[in-house]
Amino acid sequence: MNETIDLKHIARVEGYGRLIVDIDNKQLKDAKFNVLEGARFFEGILLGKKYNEVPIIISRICAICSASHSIVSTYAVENALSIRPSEQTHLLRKLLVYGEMIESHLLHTYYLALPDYIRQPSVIPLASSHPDVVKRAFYGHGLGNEIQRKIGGRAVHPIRNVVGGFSMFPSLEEMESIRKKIPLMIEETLETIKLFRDLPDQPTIESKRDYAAIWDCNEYAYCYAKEIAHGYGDPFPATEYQTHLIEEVRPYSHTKFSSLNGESFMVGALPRLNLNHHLLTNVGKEALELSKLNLPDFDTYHNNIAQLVETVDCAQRSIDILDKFISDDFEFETFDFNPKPGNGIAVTEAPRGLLVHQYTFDEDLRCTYCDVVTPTAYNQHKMETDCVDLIPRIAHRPREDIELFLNMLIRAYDPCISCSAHSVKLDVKFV
Amino acid sequence: MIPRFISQEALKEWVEHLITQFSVYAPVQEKGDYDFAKIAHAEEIAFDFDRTRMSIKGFFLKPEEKLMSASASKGDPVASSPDTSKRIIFGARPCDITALNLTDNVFVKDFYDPYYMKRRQSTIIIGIRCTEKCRTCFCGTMDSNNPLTGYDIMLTEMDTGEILIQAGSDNGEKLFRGSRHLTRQSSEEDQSLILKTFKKITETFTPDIPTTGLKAIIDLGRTEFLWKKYEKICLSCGQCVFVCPTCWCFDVKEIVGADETDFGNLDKTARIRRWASCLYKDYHTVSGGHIFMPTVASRLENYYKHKLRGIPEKFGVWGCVGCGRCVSTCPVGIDIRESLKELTGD
Amino acid sequence: MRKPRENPYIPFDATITKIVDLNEESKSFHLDSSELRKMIYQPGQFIQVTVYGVGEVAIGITDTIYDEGFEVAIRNTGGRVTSYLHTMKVGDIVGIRGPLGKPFPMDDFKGKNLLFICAGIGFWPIRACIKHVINHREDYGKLLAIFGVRNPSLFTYTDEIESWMSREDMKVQRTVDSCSDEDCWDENVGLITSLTDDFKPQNPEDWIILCCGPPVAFKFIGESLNKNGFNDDQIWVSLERKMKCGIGKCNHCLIHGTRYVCMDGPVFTLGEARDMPGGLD
Amino acid sequence: MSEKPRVGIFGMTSCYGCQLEIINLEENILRLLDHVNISYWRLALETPSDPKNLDIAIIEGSASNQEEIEELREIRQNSKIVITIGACAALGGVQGMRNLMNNERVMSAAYSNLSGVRATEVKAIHEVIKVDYAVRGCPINKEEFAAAILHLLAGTQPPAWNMPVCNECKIKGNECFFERKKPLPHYQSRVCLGPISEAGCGARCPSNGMPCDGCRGWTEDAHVKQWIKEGLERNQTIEDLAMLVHRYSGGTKDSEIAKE
Repeated sequence: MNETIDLKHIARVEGYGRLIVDIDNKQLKDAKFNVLEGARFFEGILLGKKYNEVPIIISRICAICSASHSIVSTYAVENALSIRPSEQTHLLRKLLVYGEMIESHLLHTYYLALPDYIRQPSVIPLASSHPDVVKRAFYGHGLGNEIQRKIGGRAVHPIRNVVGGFSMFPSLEEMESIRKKIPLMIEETLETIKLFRDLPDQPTIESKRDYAAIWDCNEYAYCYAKEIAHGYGDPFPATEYQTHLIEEVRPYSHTKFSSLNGESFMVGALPRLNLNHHLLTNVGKEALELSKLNLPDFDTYHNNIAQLVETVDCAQRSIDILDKFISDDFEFETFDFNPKPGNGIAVTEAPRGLLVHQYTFDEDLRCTYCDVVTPTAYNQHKMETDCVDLIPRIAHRPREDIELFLNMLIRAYDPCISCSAHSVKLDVKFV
Repeated sequence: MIPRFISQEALKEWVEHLITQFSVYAPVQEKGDYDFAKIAHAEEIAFDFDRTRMSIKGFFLKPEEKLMSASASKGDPVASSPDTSKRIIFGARPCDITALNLTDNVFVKDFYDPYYMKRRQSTIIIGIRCTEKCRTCFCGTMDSNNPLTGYDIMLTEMDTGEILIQAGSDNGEKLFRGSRHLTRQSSEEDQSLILKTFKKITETFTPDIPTTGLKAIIDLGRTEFLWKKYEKICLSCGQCVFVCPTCWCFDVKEIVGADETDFGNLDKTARIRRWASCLYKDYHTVSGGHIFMPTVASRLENYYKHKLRGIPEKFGVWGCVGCGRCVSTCPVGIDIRESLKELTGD
Repeated sequence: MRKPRENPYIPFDATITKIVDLNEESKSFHLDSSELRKMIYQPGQFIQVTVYGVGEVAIGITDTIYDEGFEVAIRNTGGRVTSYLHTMKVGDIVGIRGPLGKPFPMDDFKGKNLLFICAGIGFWPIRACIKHVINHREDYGKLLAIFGVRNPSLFTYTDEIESWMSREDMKVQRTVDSCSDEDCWDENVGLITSLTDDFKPQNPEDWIILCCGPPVAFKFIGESLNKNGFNDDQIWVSLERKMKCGIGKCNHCLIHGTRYVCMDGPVFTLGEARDMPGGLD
Repeated sequence: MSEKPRVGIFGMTSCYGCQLEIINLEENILRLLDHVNISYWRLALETPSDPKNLDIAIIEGSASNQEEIEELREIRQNSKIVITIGACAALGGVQGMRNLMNNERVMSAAYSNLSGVRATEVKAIHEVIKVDYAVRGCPINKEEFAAAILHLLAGTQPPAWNMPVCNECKIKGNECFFERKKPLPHYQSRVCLGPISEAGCGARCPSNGMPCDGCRGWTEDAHVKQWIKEGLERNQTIEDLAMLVHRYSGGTKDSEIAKE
């Protein structure tokens, strides 16, 4: 019996994606993940643009990781133009990224993933069946947004983060008001970790493949590092991303496949946790313990709970930075710089994984080359190989279950398809 | 009250004392310019300020405020009540006070604007007289550097560095009652000092732009050349209107369901008033699409004539106080001083 | 308790008691409330009608139905307020501010002959004047009313106009700009000026002309009347402008920096209107 | 009480930021849900139920391939009111800039092999189907969006102030980025689009220390040519200024200035 499962619109992911799985007699024949989002050609649009326009335009690649795009592009531009931002700028950018991580992780876990786990079509019915959970969702998600708003100027597409530093700074009162709200959020997220941990009858998968994340030996790097680490080998310098994370074209698909050492690999919260868990804050370690994750973990579905652990960790890190700002003298710095032409690469972690930006600027400080590789583009190959690992485990189940588990699998990556659509080769075969 | 003197240090002490009783707003240095802000300590005041970026009109005619709320189905409108806690504006410049006297007239005459007047009545104005011309100002020409009313206290720095205190109202006098020990009574010897300082001020602010015959020139209507000239460069951004202390244009809108405490209740409506500018096309567009002043030239003419012809006719004072804020804020460099010269053919 | 007169921005409520279709784009609304009945109103003044949550619009009062409240006629211009008003029903609540503006000085016209010129919906504010004059018929001399619209279907209050036509003490002329074959028109066809051109009474100085309509029409009507010996100070017009506050504060209706339509008008003599540059735009 | 209006939320080519801003309403979404039934929302609902017979369709993003154009036509047929959210839908968005650039060069910079890419010119939604109301901004202001929906539900058009950003900027008392010949630090050295851009955002960028970006498009009576003249006096090239005034509006017909 030949069966094609076609998840035409994968709902509750950001963007427009599609998964086609061919099953022949309970054996997987083929699995393809397609990006159907319209192409936007950001690399081309940026050509000829002045360096200070680049972060503003490029953050429009994706709303949910706009802070990451904005920050990594400012770092890449600064690297290219030999600009050194101040220590305080680094801290503010970290704080902005923590806000984004909290917001994005909670959006994904509560609004997009959780309904699957309690077998509901969306978060809306949860408002009456699980009012306490929905209240936690609003509080935590809103707080993540508030951090982004007070540090970056707005929740989507931050304004204040610019090449060289920040165009405006939060006031002491603003920092104090966020600081006060975080502890409750941590407490509530720990509750949610327990909720996810204890949910019955959930799919599992064992997919022993490589994973990668940015690497800083001194801290759990969420925002900008100089190296990239992976599960089976030594870290390599970020500037060599193109030689290690190889993108190849396969004859049967238009989609580009990213490989590490010839294999598919994963980026995102779970890989970060696998690589960095010993660098978690104490509260983060507590959350990890509570989650009962056994690291290194290869179950893609556990990416959800890994995100919650990271949320707690980011919240604690936000507290640390805010406390420092509140007790020490926060400086309202003015800055200017003297840009020089050149090439620059920067890597960071978006909530859903490794994100790379590279730019070259000419004498006139206009962009002549631009390369952006997004986490979902890296993950795409693994989404397909995961199907290979998953189908044998669930092939005996009814079709609805198979569909649900496949949907949950793709969603577990927290894929951000509008992100990847700017650069991924489109599979334009429509059925 | 007989004028008294206060030293610079004692003034600060007195301000500290005022802060304990009132909300005190004073010019502070912010974002590269001076602006009024609520202060917690006297040392926050930028005493070297010339003029603030925005005038003090925003304290009375709020940039945006809710006038009333009502039910969509039942009506029953309820006026919102402005905050009337006592406050002090410390450091209003004479031009702003002159402008305030004019807007006081507007918002009381014929119909009484309770929002404006309640705020006005709960505010004590402490003026600081200018002793030298600032940036783009031409208040001497517009006769606005010596208001006789509109303030509760006026401070004037003497050549000696001491500050002369004049009360302009009973409230102003009361304000000093508890702090007399900080001041000293002026004596007869001070008379010459005061005279000397004021003479110097008068000389500094002599009219330097001709205004003779301006009203007649406007009535004759030979002004079109100027509007045509400005039409080519004006962006109609309206910045001159918002910084102007004597522009009180506003727009009014009705909104639904936006109540902060009861979001989404479609029965709750509110009436919002917001600063607007007569230089915008939309300001003169009626439903059906007719535009009463379709060209920038006609709108500029309306703007200038209101200040130089309409207001003088109605209130007997110039509609411009010569603060020069519009000159420094205009992105394309339209300069009302040049306009006056061109109009009078000087 | 709320005291409406204290705060000029706050309307008082009135109920829509009756809605009449005047023509395809216009309806008349009868409004009533206890506060409205206390309102003392003179022909030529206007009120601000608030639809709560939608907006406010300045409307000339079409009639005082002395013991039942007020009547206003409203054309659906497609704007926020007028189009919403046209969907409202009997029993709905609106807000009223007013009366605002200066009226026609009807007392000064006593003993004079009156000519009413109503162009298009300019009839509605004049209607209150005509009814006032009919109610005080002995105070005034001869009466002539001229009505002009674009095509015959746009006449409003036709029964009323026809009842005036049958009166002995009043003369009525009607004209349409054009008419198609379907709705043929046996009265005058042509612009209003085609009637005013022929209006050549023996003693023009005994006449007062009250005119309402689109401001552009005033120029042509004025010219036509000037030729026949009327001077600008005999001709009274009612001007229209964008209005928000209605009480001389917001500056929307300021005509070239000098006159407020809401406070100094809306009624002006044609001479005054001409003196204001752009007054007749 | 009659049945609640049926609402569909659709995403075309965009960053999904405007839909995200709807989610960012947090608790207030529940207040909106008191008034409407969401029948289609791919971002937040399981496989869509039925995008037919909609009372209100909310569309984010621009049309940039044939499939989207067809989907849009279908949405229009199935909806009573169509409102668009965001700069992409109203003006084409940042991706619309490629309409004004050398298209082949732009596309080949992003894709080495163009054979599989099917992309038409970027179009704002109103260039494809009739749009009843547009909530502007990149991204939208969530409060403004909520107000727009509430007004539509109350049966009236949302209020628009129709003023340039300078209005809101001066109301907030910000420093002007457009003052004549004022030297700005490097990172701010862009000509502010405030005087010609539609207000409603609360002068978001100038209040956060950056010049206006013009994401809400031009005002009705924008004096763009005068603005460009002023821009030239601020050491900008005509090409840069042309791209700047069309940063978000490349997807509309009135992108002539750039071509001139």
